[in-house]
Amino acid sequence: MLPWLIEIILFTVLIVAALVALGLRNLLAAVVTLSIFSFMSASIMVKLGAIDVAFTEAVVGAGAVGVINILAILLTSRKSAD
Amino acid sequence: MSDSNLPLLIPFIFLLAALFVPLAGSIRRWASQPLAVIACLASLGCSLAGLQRVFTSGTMRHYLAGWQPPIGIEFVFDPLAAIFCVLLTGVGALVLIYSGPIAVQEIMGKRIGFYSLAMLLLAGLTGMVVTGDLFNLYVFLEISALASYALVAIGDHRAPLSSFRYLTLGTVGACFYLMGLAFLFMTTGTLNMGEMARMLPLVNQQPQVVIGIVLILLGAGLKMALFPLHTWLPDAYTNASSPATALIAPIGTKVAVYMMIRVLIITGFPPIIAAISWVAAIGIIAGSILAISQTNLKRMLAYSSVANIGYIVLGVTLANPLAFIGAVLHILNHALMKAVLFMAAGGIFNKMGTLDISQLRGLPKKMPITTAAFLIAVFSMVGIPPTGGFFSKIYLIFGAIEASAWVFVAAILISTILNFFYFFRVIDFSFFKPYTKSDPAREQAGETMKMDEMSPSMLLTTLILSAAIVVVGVYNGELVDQFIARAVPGF
Amino acid sequence: MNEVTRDIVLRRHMEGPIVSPIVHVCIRGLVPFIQIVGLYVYFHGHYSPGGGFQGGVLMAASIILLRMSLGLADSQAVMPNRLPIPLAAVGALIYAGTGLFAMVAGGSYLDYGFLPIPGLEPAMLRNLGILMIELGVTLCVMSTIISIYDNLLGS
Amino acid sequence: MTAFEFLQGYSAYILLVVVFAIGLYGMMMKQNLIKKIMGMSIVQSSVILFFIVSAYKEGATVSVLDPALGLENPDLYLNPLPHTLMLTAIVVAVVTLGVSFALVIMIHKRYKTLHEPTLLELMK
Amino acid sequence: MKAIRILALAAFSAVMMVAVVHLPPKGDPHSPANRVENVLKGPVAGAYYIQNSYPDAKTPNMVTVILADYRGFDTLGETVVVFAGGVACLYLLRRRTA
Repeated sequence: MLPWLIEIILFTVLIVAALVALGLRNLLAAVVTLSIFSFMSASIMVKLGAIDVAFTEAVVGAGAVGVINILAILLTSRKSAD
Repeated sequence: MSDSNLPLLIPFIFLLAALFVPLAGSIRRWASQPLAVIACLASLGCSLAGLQRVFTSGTMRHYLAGWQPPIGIEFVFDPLAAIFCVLLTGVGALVLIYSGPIAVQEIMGKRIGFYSLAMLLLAGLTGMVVTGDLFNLYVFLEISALASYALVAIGDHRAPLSSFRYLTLGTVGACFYLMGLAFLFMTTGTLNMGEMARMLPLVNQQPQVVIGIVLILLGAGLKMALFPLHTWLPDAYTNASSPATALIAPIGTKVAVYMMIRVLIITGFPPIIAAISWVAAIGIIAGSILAISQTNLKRMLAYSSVANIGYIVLGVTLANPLAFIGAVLHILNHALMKAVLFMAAGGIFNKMGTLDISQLRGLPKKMPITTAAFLIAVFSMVGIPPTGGFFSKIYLIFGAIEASAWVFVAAILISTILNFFYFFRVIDFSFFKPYTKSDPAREQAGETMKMDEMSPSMLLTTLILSAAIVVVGVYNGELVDQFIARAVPGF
Repeated sequence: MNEVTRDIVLRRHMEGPIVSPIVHVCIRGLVPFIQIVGLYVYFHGHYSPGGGFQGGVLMAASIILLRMSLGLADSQAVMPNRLPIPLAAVGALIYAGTGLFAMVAGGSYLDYGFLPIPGLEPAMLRNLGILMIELGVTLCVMSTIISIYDNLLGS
Repeated sequence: MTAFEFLQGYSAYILLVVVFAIGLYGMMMKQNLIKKIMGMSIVQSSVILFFIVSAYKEGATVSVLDPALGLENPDLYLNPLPHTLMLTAIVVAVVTLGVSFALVIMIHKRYKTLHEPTLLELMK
Repeated sequence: MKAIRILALAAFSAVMMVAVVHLPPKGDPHSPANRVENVLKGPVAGAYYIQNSYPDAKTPNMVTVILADYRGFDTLGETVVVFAGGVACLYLLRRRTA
């Protein structure tokens, strides 16, 4: 029961993060929310025992992709119309 | 090294060349094109040797890392794969030879990039053809897709946005494919195509299998630009540079069709494909009608590609031997025709400076040989004997008649007429529209117009391909009996 | 952050170092540790989660940190701008070459059991082969991520 | 099967389908190109998680050899195959993201906007 | 137009959910992908990897062995994808056109 509840909570945060990331008009905030999404998916992977994949997802999703994402936003524009 | 290494070598040569081309290009910039052409010819040699061996002694298998199929990855080189490999490497080699002079003019600074990406594209496509593992297919799909996004983006100023739309739709297609693969994998527990083909009949008709297959077909449909999912294709082909279009247009979408054929063979042609043949028939008509309303030559050819993918998918999904032969023959023909048409379009753009159809007057006078090659391909497109297009359409029509699908026969015939219309506009503007008296300056220009042909290597490759169209038409009986008929799966 | 500030930030980023000494000291302290973790992740991939890709990304992260603090011009000494793509090609070549080596020695492609190193049983050869190709993956991933960063920044 | 068992077995899959749909929604409805890329990466993540969920076994441990457990009973370890496949898929996703940002930067350099309807207007 | 898209999306998710609830439930050690022997009495890849990866390669981490040995060609493809991404970014964004 408890492990299942933890999993459901993680999934809920995942979905909320995805919705917020798509809804925010400030792209920098959206990118940070997307990092939360990535971190939550890494947590779910840890919960399901996929340590290798979780490691990669954490390194990549919060590290490399975050940096590239923020760089792209700095080089283009920070505001989104929707 | 034993003979069973041949299927491995075909994509592997391209992989190695893709690594060496940037290295060689950074030392001597001119070296990139010869290296790419040599790699392509070597791979063509391997494909031909493999073709010969497949048709004398049967299917070849290569177990990578020595592990038997359910454990490791296997490469399967069967008749269908052999035909596709020869087609891909042959057309690829000719287009790469063709691209030499035109690449210098259109994409001077990015030539090395063009050739390394072309190598990666061909590696991905040939890998997709030879692999016997569904996940390995996804990896190769992504190699070829990334290379073609970048190739499209090296073009005029609108190219990046076209490429972006191609990228998003292509990635969604790949995700659909992976999702469908997840369903099939969880139901059967294997990724090997042969083993899955043996296991699926035991679990057929379950909803998750059917929806998994639909998802995979949806992904393949996005990649091959089947009619309602074609929105990325016209922009991408129009805005890319001429050599990139000439490389991607003939072979890029065909391999997605091959992927669809493979999946359908694995799943034993499920009943759901009847719906797809209706979609394809609508696509034939809609693509042809959309092509009529275009003013840009490349854009018109792109829409005609959408229509022709409709023919091929219709032939595959009718699920009888005649229609299947028609589909494979049409893949062959369409690759040759589109190569010639886009190569000629590249030459025309190079020399006339425009691709607007109404500006093409004086073309036969200026570029007679190119126009002749273009006309052969147009005849084949419309379906005039003895060119190849006539025979593949005949096979498709016979296949439709055998399936008693009269609507599809009508669709093919109507689209032939539409084909005639949209190509007639090009011929009309270039041949028959006189220089009006009201515009003396243009008339003057028309009379003094000198013959100004493409450079010899471009001309030669275009002519070889257009000769191949006629050869395919004349020897279609031998071709079908010797090769294609033996690649037909059991229905 | 308006347009002007963004331009200033980016120009500094590309041409000169960031002035803050705190950033400098922190990053100088961090980079060697990140690189050691990266190497550990690569070498220890046999026994724990990790391997070529993760190690490569960590190595790339350390160099990207240097790029951020020192600026593109001053961090050329660590990883010159033109190096990444040839290095990535070399990494992929190490991978492909190991496989080819095994094929020439008589096995299938990538069959490390046939690597011509005397005195080792096939299982240990496989162990070694895995280490070899992970090295190729590490090199390729590291240099590609640095290259993507450089190109995005320098465009 | 009781309702609770059903929920325990299938809630993860159902929620992942929801994530997949959210990603597709972002790609179809949002007009900013960077938002579209975010939707794309959400779709990719959902597919990756789908495979990972399928590899889970009740009462099994991480797929690294534990000498105390031995190797005889495969039920004691998680299925390592989907994990491996998804490592490859993550790498592919990252590289696609990098290329798409390169394209976005090219587009912004030329047209100074990332709003898709405006871009289509400008391209005419 | 917007309504049609949302409807299509909703229909798509509904169909997917129908498919999803027919899959083997999460955590089932006897689902086709997790069990030892498949319906054709052959080996299933996952269980084979668990049992044989250490004897075959003397490496305790099974994921590494599959990644680099059993399915090594996938990883070669992955490396080439990474390389392709680097080449694509380089030639798309390079400022100097020479």
